[in-house]
Amino acid sequence: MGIAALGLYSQAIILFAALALFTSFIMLAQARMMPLIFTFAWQGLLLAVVSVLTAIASKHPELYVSAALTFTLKVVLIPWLLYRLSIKLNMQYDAEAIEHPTLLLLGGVALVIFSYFVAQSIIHLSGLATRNTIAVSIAIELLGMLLMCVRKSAVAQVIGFMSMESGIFFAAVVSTYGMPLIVELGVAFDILVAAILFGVFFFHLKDSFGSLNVGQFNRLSEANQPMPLRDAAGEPSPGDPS
Amino acid sequence: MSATFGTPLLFAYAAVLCTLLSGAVSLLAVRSRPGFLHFGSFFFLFFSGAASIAAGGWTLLAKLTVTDHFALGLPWLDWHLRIDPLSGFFLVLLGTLAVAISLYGPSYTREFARGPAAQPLPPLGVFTALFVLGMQLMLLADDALVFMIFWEMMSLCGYFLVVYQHQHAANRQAAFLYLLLAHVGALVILLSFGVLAAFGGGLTFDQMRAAKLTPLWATLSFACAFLGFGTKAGMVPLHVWLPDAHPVAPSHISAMMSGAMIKMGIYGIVRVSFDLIGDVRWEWGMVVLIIGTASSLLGVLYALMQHDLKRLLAYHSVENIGIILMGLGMSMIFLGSGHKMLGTLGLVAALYHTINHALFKGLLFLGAGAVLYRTHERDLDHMGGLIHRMPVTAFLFLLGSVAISALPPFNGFVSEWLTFQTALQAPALENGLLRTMMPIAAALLALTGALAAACFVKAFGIAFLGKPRTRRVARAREVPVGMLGGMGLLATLCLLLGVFPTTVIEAMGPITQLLVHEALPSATAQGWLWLTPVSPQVASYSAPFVVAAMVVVFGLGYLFLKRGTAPARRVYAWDCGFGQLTQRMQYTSTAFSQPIRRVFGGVWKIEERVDTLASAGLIPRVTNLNYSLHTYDWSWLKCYVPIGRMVLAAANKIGFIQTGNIHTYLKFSFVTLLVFLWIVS
Amino acid sequence: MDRELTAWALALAQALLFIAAAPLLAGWLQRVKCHMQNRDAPAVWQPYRNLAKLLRKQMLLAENASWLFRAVPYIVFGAVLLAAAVVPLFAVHLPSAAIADMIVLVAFFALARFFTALAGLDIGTAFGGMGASREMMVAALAEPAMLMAVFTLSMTASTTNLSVATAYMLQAGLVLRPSFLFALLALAMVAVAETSRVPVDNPATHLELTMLHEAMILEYGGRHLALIEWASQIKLMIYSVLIIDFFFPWGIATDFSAMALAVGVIAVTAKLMLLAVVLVVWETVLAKMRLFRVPQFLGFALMLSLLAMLTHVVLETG
Amino acid sequence: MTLTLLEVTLLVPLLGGLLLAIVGHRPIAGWINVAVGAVTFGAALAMALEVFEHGPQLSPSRMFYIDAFNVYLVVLTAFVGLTTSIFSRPYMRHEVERGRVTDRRLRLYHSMYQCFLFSMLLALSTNNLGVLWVAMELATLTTVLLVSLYRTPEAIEAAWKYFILCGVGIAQALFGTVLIYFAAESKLGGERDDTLLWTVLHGIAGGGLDPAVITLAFVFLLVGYGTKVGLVPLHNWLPDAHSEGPTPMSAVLSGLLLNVALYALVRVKMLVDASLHTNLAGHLMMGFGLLSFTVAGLFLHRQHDVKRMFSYSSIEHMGLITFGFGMGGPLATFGALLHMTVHSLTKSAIFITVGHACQLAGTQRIDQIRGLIRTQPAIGWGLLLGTVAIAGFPPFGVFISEFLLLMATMKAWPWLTIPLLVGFGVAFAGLFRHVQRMVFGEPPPGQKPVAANMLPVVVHLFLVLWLGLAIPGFLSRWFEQATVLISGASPL
Repeated sequence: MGIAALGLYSQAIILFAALALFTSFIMLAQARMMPLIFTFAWQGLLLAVVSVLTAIASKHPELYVSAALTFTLKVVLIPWLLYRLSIKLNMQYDAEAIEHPTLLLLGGVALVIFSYFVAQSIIHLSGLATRNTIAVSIAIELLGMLLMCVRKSAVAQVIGFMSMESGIFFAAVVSTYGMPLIVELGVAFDILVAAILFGVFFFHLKDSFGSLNVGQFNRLSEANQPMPLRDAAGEPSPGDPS
Repeated sequence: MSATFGTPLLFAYAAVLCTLLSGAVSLLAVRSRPGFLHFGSFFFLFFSGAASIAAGGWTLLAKLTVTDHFALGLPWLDWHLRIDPLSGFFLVLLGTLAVAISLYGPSYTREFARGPAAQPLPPLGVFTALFVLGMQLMLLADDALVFMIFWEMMSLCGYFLVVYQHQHAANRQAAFLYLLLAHVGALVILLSFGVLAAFGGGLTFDQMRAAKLTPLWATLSFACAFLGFGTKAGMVPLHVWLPDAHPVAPSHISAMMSGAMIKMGIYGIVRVSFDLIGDVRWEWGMVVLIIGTASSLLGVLYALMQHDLKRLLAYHSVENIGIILMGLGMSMIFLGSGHKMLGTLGLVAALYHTINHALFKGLLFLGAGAVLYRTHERDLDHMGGLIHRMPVTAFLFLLGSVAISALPPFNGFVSEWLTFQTALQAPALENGLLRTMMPIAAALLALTGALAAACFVKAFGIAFLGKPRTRRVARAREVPVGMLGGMGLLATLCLLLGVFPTTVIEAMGPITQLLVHEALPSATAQGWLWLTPVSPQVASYSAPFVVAAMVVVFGLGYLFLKRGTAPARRVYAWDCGFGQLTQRMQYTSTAFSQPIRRVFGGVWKIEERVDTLASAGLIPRVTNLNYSLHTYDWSWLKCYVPIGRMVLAAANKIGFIQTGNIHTYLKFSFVTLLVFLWIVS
Repeated sequence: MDRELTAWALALAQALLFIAAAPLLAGWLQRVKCHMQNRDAPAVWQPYRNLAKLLRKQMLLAENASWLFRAVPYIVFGAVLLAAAVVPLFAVHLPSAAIADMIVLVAFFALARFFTALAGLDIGTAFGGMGASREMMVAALAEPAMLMAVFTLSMTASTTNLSVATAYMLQAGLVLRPSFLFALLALAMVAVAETSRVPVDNPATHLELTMLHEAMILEYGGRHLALIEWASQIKLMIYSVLIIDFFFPWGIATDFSAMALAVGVIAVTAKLMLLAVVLVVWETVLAKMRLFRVPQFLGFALMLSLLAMLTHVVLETG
Repeated sequence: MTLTLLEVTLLVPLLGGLLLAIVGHRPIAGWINVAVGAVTFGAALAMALEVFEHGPQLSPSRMFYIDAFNVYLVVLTAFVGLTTSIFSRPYMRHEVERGRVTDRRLRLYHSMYQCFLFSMLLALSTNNLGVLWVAMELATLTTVLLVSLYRTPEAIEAAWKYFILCGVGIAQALFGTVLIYFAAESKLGGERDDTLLWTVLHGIAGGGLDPAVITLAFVFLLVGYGTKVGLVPLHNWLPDAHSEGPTPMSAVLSGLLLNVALYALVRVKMLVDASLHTNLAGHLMMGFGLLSFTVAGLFLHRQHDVKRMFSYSSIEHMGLITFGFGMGGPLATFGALLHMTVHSLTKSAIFITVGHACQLAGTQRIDQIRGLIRTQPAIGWGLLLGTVAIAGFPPFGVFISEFLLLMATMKAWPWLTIPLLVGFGVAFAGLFRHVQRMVFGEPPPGQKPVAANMLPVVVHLFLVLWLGLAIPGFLSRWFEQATVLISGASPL
């Protein structure tokens, strides 16, 4: 059914979903630290709004809870945490060079198409008005992962991780009006702890590597390690007078 | 478990129990109390051996087959045990060697109790016991699981025994190679059982016997079994572990390995192909025959090039396994083409040679051990003249050499003679190819025999005859009586099995009855004096006569020539009137094998180096000449090294996965996810 | 029973005759050779004189000779004696043939060689080692060739029992078998090598370069040497009789009547004398070859015997 | 009755964790740790007996569900947790003496150790797939600080990778869970809170959850939990984490965490198989398993660090087990279950010995560890026998399970036995060529024995030996019930 046929709320939901997707793209392209964090907060906000709208539209009060969780975590706590940390580690002005940004964005677009293609097979199942946005949620998740794959800074990786989670959250909201409460709480708790641990690790990393550039963390590489001695291969040669 | 009283199994269990006790006792053999090993452990080992002989002998004589099972193993699969003539035969073989080394061991292992070669003793005793235990229970096994468990246990304990003196790198490498091949071999055997189990619907041997296999799968199963067991038996080209592992193990263990362990490979081949699979095909026989011939010839040729006594003996094990396989191969060919009786003949020849080889190879390794024990020398080129210092050892070793060189009236000759007789029945075959193949195989067997004789002239002649080449050897003493006893037992058996073949073949009747439902009535028809495998007209041999004639000749010689003549005068050797002889003028083992090296050049990879040191001066004279010669095993260089290289190269390449860069890792999982999504959508 | 006894008696007699006649054959050989080479010849029974002399001499032993060294001559003689006992000389169907068949016969020679070689190594002289090593090399090539030739015959006669085989050849009459031709040649060449005659070896020299067999027994003297010499004469005779039995068995006695036996004895004597002449001619026209040409010589013999085998399988069996 | 026991099993480690968070730096802490472990184990055992008598148990709140499949894993987890805590007492003291660990970190270690056990027991015993996910994530969070316990750059790096990779993986798993929820919810609507309950899901799965969604969900869950199982190519975190963390951690990671992750995966597979009628899930797992098996085998050859090497061997065995479960069928499933057990017992024993060996030699580098069997025979033999066991030599239990797996493969996919065979050979060579050099030979001068408690090793190896010779009746019945549960047929 075309979007025109939908109710206003649904249209709004789809609109905000699209915006959230857009923020993912911005994050993908955003090289500087502070704006990245803010964009992440924005995405969280959009998702919270979507949850609220869904709650209103579908009269699912418990969605308010998940909206609230989203808001507190993704809009307030985590961005704040990251903000403080990046100031503490005075990297608020850091900007990393993204190689082939256009290629990256094109890749993102490809991912969106891919996730649409993937979602096709299951979309028919949901009776909800918001079902078209499942593809969007998948896309947000994959884009978050893409972000983690390409960004050097640990902070950026954390943001990518978090935006993956948002994507999943979003999927839960739009496909099934959220998860059972206990699960949502548990997930939220985990994410919170994770965020705190990330914070702790930033310091450790800074201490031991002097920077948060994860590209430099390859002390445990095996790629350019020589093989152990041959004699260990237990290759005696029969014929040798032993 | 069912009541086993009044059955051979009782003895078998007794044997197992004694073995366990022997292992348990040797746990106490700490440095301060070596007696627990020397006496306790070997004491029980003796009874274990005796009990296995009793069990096996009873089964053979009474033609019994007894089964039993314990509620062990898997919930739906008990431990099935069974003793039948075949396993009984091998139990006798194993028990004989066990008895021999239990006589030999107590003195021999003193070397490890103190002195430079001191080692912690408990491992030696424990693993010797477990090694024997593995073989005993493997022979008793009646389902694939038990079989594999104890098969692997045998290999594993063998490993611990080879690596016993682990401070030498040679031991470690040999042991590693041995265990690696044993493990892979065992897995291949497992596959063979897997096929049988898949068709028979169960892991017990009875179910496997009942399995109806298509020719393809039967052949696959046979191929797996042959490869796996062949690795253990040490057939070319899977033999490379053998000449490394046997020399470095303690000598009584080498005797056990060469005498008993590699025979278990033969047992496996016979058990699987004749018993479990059942209808053998002549194509298999052809393969076995070819591989057997290759093993025997290459084995002896490589043995000729060795100057390490134990290594030489190890290569001879390869040769003899080859001869056994030839017998088996011909038997398969005959059975496969419907000549039951001749097939039986081949089988008998093979089994006969199996036990013969166990006896004389055990004897020879014990002899080598005796030399090692007194001189700490394994290199022939450092020995010499030991016949004067260790006359009894020399005599026993000589008997072993005669036996292994297949000379009458000893046992080695009888089995080879039977193999020849089998080959000569080739005209009975319809297939022309086989008809030609067999006699040629026989001719190569003759070549092998002659070369073996040459090799043992070298081994015995260089080691025991002539003049001592080093001071340690010159100071050697005769070994303690216990060791002589162990060797003497085996030597006596070598002679007995050579002189009374008909009795032995009669005793083997039940085995062939069990496997191919056929015995050799004709062989023993003419009484104990005459051995006539097919019929008196076709061929006959009477060992007792030969021995008698020898005795007569000696008697007459004594009566008419020696008696009353003046005692012989001792003088310098004449040596065509050359001057005083030194021990450096003697032929060394390397020199001895030079003509053969030249004739059969190319069989070995030979690196020969002559370094000459010329003195300064107007006319430079050679003051120092150093000759060194290395022979390498082609099958090692051509089969194993490449494989090893390949694996290492692959391992080297694969490193790229672990770049250490987290982005790569993330990309891996990202791509995996996308690919899977793609697959399912 | 009675027949049994006579048979055994005959067997014994034949064996004794064999041993007794061996030096005679050697003497004859020597004599013919001398004639052919225009030397004046010793008496035919010269070998007996030599043996007797050696047997009477006092024994000298190298100082480090072991008990083995002293036992070897008896072992060698015993082995060769056994071999002689089973070869049908003038009569077939003798029970002694059942003691050992062709393969065992070969094995007896191997036994003798084995111990001779050990004796060569015992004193620790360079010559002894050299002789032993070369002898074993030659044997390693000669034995399979011999066995192949023998196998060809035994597969034709489908027996390895010498007496039965001879009887078979006899009643088969004259059959032109290509395999026999090759087998004969092979056997002859092997015989030459095994009895250490020219061109493989020259029993008449004690030269480092040429000695094979002699080098091993250099250190022997007195009765030991006598036994060994005698043994090698018997060996030569055995080979000749083998060739005769297999390829020209005519005249050998098949029953134990005095007439037949007489015929048999005469026939075999004649044939042996003839064969000796052939051998002499061969030895006179050929020259001793280099040691490392010997493998080629024997390789050729092996090839011939293989050829015999193959022709037998391919052309002569169904 | 059972449930109080279950509550005890869950609460004891949790409270113990809190307690140790307070007193964890005192010398007594090690003993407390052991005691907590002991109580947990006792409770788990008692619960197991209950289940053994009365069959599967569902808590009234339907939050927890104990059946034949997870009960023995619960016991195993509690057991290995106990033995490892016994080992960790002298080990950590030695570490403190060497000054590698401060009091604060010791406390962290002790409390996190128990929390980790709690999270795994929770993951095993919960009835709710969502909670299962939460518990898995919790397991990551509790261990990540332990991996970085030594605060060396390598440790930090390893922990970071562990954190990020498992985080990402687990996120995929969450998405998969969401999808399952989606499928189930669209099936039965209404009762939201029950929708993720395993019992409910398994009940309706037969009636066909939507195949498309389930397939999609399985892909995400496979990648997610697969990362934690350490399947190639998602395994990269595993060697780092094992090699850099304290050894008791490596022991429980290898021995338990991987098992639990695999448990989750198998649970999901059961759903998928029930609702999908193709064997897609099985094939994916087989492919994954075989790949991990072979690749890890090759990696064994190129290791310089002993703990790293054994972590690769864990990957290899996990691959084998995954392959077995993927193959399905009673024989393979039984083999896989057995292999889970014996592997975690053996591998933890090995890590325990390796820990002492490293303290003995003062390094983890293989080429600097020599002659253990001379310096401290107990450690040398322990390592050697452990390796022999893990390499699949009888009479140890690993052989039995590998035997069964090979037999099953021979029955179902004869040609796949060849790669398996090659894999076994390569892996054995890779493992043994290193271990032999460490155990045998002349020790370097001045190598001294260390204080070591070999009891855990002895017990573990004895159990493995026992399983190799005869599987006790009750255990075999558990395995059989679990097999029936998973593969729908009995091997008997």
